[in-house]
Amino acid sequence: MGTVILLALTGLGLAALYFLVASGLSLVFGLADVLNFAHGLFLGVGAYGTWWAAGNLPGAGSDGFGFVLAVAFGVAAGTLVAILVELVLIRPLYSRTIEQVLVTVGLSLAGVALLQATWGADARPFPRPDWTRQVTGILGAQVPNGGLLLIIAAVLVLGAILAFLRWTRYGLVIRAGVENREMVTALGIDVRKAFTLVFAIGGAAAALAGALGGVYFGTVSPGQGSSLLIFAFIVVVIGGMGSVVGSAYAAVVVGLVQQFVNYYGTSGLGDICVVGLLAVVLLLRPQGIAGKVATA
Amino acid sequence: ATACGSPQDTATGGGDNAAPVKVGLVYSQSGALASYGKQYIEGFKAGLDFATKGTGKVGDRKIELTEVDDAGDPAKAVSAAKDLIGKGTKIIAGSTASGVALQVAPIAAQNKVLFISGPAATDAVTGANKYTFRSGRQSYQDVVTAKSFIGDPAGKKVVVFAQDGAFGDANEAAVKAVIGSAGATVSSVRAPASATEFTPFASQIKAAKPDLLFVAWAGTTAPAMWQTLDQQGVLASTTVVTGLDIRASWQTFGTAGAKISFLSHYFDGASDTEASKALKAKVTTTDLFHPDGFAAAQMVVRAAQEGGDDVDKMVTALEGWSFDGVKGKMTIRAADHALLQPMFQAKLTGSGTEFTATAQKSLTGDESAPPAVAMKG
Amino acid sequence: MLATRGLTWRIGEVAIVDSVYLDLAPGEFLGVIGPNGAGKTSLFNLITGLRRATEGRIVLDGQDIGALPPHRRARLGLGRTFQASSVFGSLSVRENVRLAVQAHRGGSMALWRRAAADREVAAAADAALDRVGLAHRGTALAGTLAHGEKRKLEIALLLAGEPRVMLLDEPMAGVSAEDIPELVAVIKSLTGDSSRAVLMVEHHMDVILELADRIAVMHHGALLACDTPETVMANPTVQEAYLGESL
Amino acid sequence: MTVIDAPPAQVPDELTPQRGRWHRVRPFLPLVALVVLAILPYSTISLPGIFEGPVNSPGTLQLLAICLIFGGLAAGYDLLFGRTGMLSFGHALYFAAGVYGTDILITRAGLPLWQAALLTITGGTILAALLGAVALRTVGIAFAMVTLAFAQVGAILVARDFGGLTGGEEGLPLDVSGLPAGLVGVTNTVNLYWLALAYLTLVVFVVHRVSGSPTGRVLAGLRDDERRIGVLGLDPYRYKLVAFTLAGGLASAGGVVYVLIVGGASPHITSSELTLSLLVMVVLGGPGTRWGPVLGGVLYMYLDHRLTAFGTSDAVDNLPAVLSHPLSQPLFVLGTVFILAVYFFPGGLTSLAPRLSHLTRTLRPRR
Amino acid sequence: MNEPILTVEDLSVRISGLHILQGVSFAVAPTGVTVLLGRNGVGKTTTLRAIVGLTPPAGEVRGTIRMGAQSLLAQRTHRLVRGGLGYVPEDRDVFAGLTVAENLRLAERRGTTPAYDKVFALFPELDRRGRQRAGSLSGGQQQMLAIGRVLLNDNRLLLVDEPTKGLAPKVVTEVAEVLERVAESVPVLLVEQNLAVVRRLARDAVVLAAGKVAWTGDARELLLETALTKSLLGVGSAEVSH
Ligand SMILES: Nc1ncnc2c1ncn2[C@@H]1O[C@H](COP(=O)(O)OP(=O)(O)OP(=O)(O)O)[C@@H](O)[C@H]1O
Ligand SMILES: Nc1ncnc2c1ncn2[C@@H]1O[C@H](COP(=O)(O)OP(=O)(O)OP(=O)(O)O)[C@@H](O)[C@H]1O
Ligand SMILES: CC(C)C[C@H](N)C(=O)O
Ligand SMILES: [Mg+2]
Ligand SMILES: [Mg+2]
Repeated sequence: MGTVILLALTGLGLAALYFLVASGLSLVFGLADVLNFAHGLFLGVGAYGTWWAAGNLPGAGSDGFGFVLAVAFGVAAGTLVAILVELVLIRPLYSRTIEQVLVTVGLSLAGVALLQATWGADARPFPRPDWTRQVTGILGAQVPNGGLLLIIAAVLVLGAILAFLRWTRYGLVIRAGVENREMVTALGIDVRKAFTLVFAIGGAAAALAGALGGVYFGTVSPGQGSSLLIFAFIVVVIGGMGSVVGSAYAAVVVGLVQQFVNYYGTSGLGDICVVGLLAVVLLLRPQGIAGKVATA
Repeated sequence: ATACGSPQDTATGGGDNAAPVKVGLVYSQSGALASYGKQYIEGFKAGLDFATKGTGKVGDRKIELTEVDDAGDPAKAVSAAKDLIGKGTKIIAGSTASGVALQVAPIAAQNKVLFISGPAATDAVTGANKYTFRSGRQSYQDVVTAKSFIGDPAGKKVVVFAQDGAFGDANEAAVKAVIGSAGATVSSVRAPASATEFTPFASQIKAAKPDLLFVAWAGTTAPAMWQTLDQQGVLASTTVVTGLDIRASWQTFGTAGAKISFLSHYFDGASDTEASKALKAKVTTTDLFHPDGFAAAQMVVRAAQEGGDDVDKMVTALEGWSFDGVKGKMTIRAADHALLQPMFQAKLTGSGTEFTATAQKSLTGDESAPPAVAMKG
Repeated sequence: MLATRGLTWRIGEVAIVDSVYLDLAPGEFLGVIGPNGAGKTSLFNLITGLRRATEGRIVLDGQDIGALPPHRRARLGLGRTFQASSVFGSLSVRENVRLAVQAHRGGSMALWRRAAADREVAAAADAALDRVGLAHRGTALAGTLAHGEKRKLEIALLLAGEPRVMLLDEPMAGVSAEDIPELVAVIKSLTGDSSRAVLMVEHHMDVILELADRIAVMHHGALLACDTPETVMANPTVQEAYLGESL
Repeated sequence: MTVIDAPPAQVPDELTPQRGRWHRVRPFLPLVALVVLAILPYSTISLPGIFEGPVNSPGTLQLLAICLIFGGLAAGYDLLFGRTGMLSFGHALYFAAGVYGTDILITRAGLPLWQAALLTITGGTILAALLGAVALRTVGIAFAMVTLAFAQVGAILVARDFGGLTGGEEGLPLDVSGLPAGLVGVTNTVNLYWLALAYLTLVVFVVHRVSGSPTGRVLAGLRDDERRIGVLGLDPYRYKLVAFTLAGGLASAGGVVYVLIVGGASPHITSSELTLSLLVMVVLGGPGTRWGPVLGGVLYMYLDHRLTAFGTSDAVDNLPAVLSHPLSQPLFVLGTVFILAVYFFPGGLTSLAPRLSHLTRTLRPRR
Repeated sequence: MNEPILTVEDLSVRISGLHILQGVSFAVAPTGVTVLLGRNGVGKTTTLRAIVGLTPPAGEVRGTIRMGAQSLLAQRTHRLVRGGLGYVPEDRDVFAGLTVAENLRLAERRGTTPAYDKVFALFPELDRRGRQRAGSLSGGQQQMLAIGRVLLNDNRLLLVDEPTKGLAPKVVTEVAEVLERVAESVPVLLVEQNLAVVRRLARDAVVLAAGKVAWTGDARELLLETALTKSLLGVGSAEVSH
């Protein structure tokens, strides 16, 4: 029983991490239709931003309010980078999907290399409050606090994004803009601003995921973002493109499947199961769990 | 000059006595293992200085280094090796990653040049072929050192926790051979190298209640792995042994570090030899892979001295050769070119960003010797 | 030639196409009219296999084709045009039509022949283009055509396939007044012999009246009437629901 | 109230093909290029900065051989992506099947090269046919993800090192003892170069023939509108499966040659990053064009290999740290090149040619 | 004559090397419907899109377009539209993935109250189908949505490209009536192939041929004179008034 609870809760922690990474991706990739391979860079910026702030920014540190400040700095840095990327690089390329791939792939290569050039290839210890290293006993299971933190953050991010999409017109504008940008402008809407905003939010979510991922892993290294990315992609697609709620469901499924199969099955089977799940879901329901079928 | 030639042309490394000795160093300057590569090359240069007494020459011949970055990619390393060989290089050293070492070794044999593998830890380099040597330690030596932590293994229960793949396989096999054959029951828990959440594995280990846990894990997820083992009470409940990685990683153990018994290839202060003094004179803080570069340079100088331009003579000169390296006495075993060398037990103390490793015990080269294998090629 | 028996397509509770019984005799030209959203295009989608009917049968030359995928139906001689022009935008106009001719000549998997070398295909394609008056636009990319030109290309694609049963979905929509007579002539020529039949949706009443032997009227998915033009035009329900007071 | 006479519609002269000397020579240019490439190893010209040694040195030939292989791979991938519009994220799998298949059959099973190659290419093609048959039940991004999933399983299997077959993350060096002597040893690098050239020629020829064939025309139609193809009486699924299988077979043939050139298999060729690189190569060169993907593949691999040398060159080292640090990271330069390429050669490298000729035309005095 | 609401002078549009509009000049009267006529492919749509700033990126626009004193060229489309320029595109361009209600909501402009009653009174179908995805609407329903979308707001000028295309005769009449009523308060520049509709609505006419203006003047005059309609539009006046 204790094992099951432990696996379930840590699996949810993992799911939360996937969701945090996937949420920004889902917004940008699902909603703005930009296959953003540079998402890992935003994660990296968030993580390194937090790490740097904790060591150098006055008032910031690895504990209490200082830590919050450091994370805020990291998120701000990630957001800023995302906005710049959108304004300078992506904006001229909407509806030129293929060239977006080239640019975002280039960006992810160059960005990660730049992080490495600046701070070295080695993993750095990540500043984090001591309580995140401890465990909480829940029904006999020693559940890591870091995982619980991720779960809380993921729920908050999910709520915030849903609120944004529901209570502002931006969700609508962007969905329409992906279909036909021209026509949105022909309705008197500045679609470019909406897309920049989506990138900013996607970047902020990614940077937060980077910062909290740092807490989770205990270290930060240049390639960390990219290694999480493939699962995030899988989560976005299983969940259904552009559906943040779908991503949340999918993250939970993927996290739990991985965790339980890794325990009860043999090693590596967890990953194969997740990948198999992806194939099965798409073959049965090409639009993903929560996606809608698009017909012309 | 003509612009026409034959496609089979290769420059010949002339037998001219004053011609420089060309040495190619193919290692990671960029990519994931760049830090290892950096230590290696620093060590090599210090070693060259030491072995040539500051002249950089063997006899009258200058040692001419060509450094090539392989970025950890075997394909790039093979290209580089072919390029160097084509230009008449007879000695190639380097290989930060095991994959690189394994694919450059056959190239050396095919073209009859000397190859001295670097930090790559894979056992498979030992005995790969007549032309391939190694200047670092191999996984087997790690495991023999680990064994020294449990006294008499008979009746003990040992669990290996390792990542999937060849590195994990080699470690598991070595533990079975070394500790298992000494009477312990060995079982293993394996995890994908890409795993990010370790609770299932920690639970499995805990359920197995081992007397000794041997962990073989490399990569950026190591800190998360240690933290999980600590949180689930694994570190507190049994003796846990693992290899001590480079200094930069020490602080990532956090509080878990004090609960782990480390086997060590090398750390700053592990030894106090002439060579280590010479190394320290060049490099303020020495680290894990400095000795590998240093030893490689010593072997290069020996090969050039005794062999001239004749690779077969170089091989004979190296086989069975003993020398004083940074770690202490090193011996190249003639049968399979294993490099017998001292290994260490270490403890990690400190907190925050300040950690120190202290040697508990050292094993001589003979004590930590891997079993001899037959030469393959 | 073509018959539907109780053809029905439901989405949830709503019947978009509601138990349609339709018979198309060889050589016949059947016009289909009906208010917007009556289910005309949906009926075409069911017949050509782009949508699967929930109930009912579709019979072509005595064979039930209801379970066949679109390409199998097309091979049996069923061709159509689309209401929203759907041409191969990145191919030239000529290449569009050649592709259609080639599809008609047999869909074998020729990987090694040179497509451009097939004079017969080229000739047939050029003939089709000529008939709709697009010969001068042969090299233009189909995606850059003006709206009306795309409509003509649609018809050329249909002609190229020489189908026996042709389903035309509003071929005249957006065609300039000047070109309508020409296009009407082209469509008229489709039906000359008794081995072919046409089903055409069109809102231009003058065109329908000129071409159709019979007119089917759809309303809310169901067939309201199917009779000679005179009878249909005199039908008060048609007057009221579809024609309204003429301009 | 004025009535203006309308001039006849204009056909812009850009669209009418130019007939001239150039026009007559053009069809032979590929042949000329092939001959030049084939006799290249007889040249001892040195191109300092571009290659380490003379053109005929083993190092240079090795580099060129790898570039040519990837030129061929990219051209094969373009059959899927640029010409049929199928975005596969799992093409690396079939290449890796070629590499590992050959390697395992030779090294572990001790088969002679020709048998191993034959078995591997057949196996790779069948694998592509089987997985394609499943994956093609989806379209668009779902198709991309299903192919990715299949390839990912391949990558996991290779990394797991089942039965010690693949060597896991350390890879599997090729046992050359049974190979023809002409393929072994640095002095024979030129033979590998010719082999790579032959592979590239084969792929380009096949892709060209196929896309010029009636089937190729259907593939081009599929790229635009699949539904329409169905309504014209052609089965989209069948055509897509043929393209997928053919591309998979070509990729595994590339793997056979690659393993000979590199002398071993390593797991990074199974990664989704390799597929992504293929995509980047194609886009860099110009999707759907005859030479674009080849150029893209060659350039990508060239940069990938040579930038490591650039990063450690003195020219970079002497720069101030803000510049030299990033520039010494090969991937930084590579990434930056991609980004710049999009803005300077939109439409790929091959778009350069018409633009250059446009430039020369505008510079030429008007008559 | 009153000051025109829109003046187009020497408008020239090139798209990827094709000279599509070659110096088009005309004016739109401040009241009533001005109709833009011509065969398929002469550049009617291109003209409207140039006015509203939607020439594709590969295109190049020269000349002047002014609304009152304000120059429209070089203004971004969404600003023009917010300034009261409504555009109903040729291909309807409803957002297929959005519901009808969402399509309408998107068209609401900040700071004004959308006139839903007016739109729903005209097209009750749109009210009824609020939750249906616009992509699954029938062709005619989509056209209603496209028109309804611009009528939600007050406009200073409407550009309407073939609004009756694909509509049932009865709806054509209704749309014509709608436009007639709209034109009482807002001037309309209309592209239309249905000459019956033109006859009913148009006050002024501009005829394009091969990228140039072939005729401008009073629409009734154009339609009454058989010789003119024959030479410009290729139809006899008998066919015009059926
Ligand atoms: N996928 C769908 N989901 C819901 N409703 C649908 C779907 N497809 C079609 N409909 C509805 O079915 C009805 C019939 O549509 P259809 O396109 O067949 O009409 P039509 O007779 O061709 O009209 P028009 O003359 O305007 O083209 C319409 O009311 C449409 O909204
Ligand atoms: N993006 C484009 N690229 C190239 N040519 C184009 C492009 N858009 C339009 N054209 C060409 O410009 C010409 C005019 O097109 P336009 O759409 O303005 O015609 P139109 O008068 O609206 O015709 P229709 O009555 O058929 O709608 C056509 O020949 C068309 O092929
Ligand atoms: C983890 C490292 C000590 C191992 C070595 N660099 C190798 O890849 O073999
Ligand atoms: Mg319809
Ligand atoms: Mg138009």
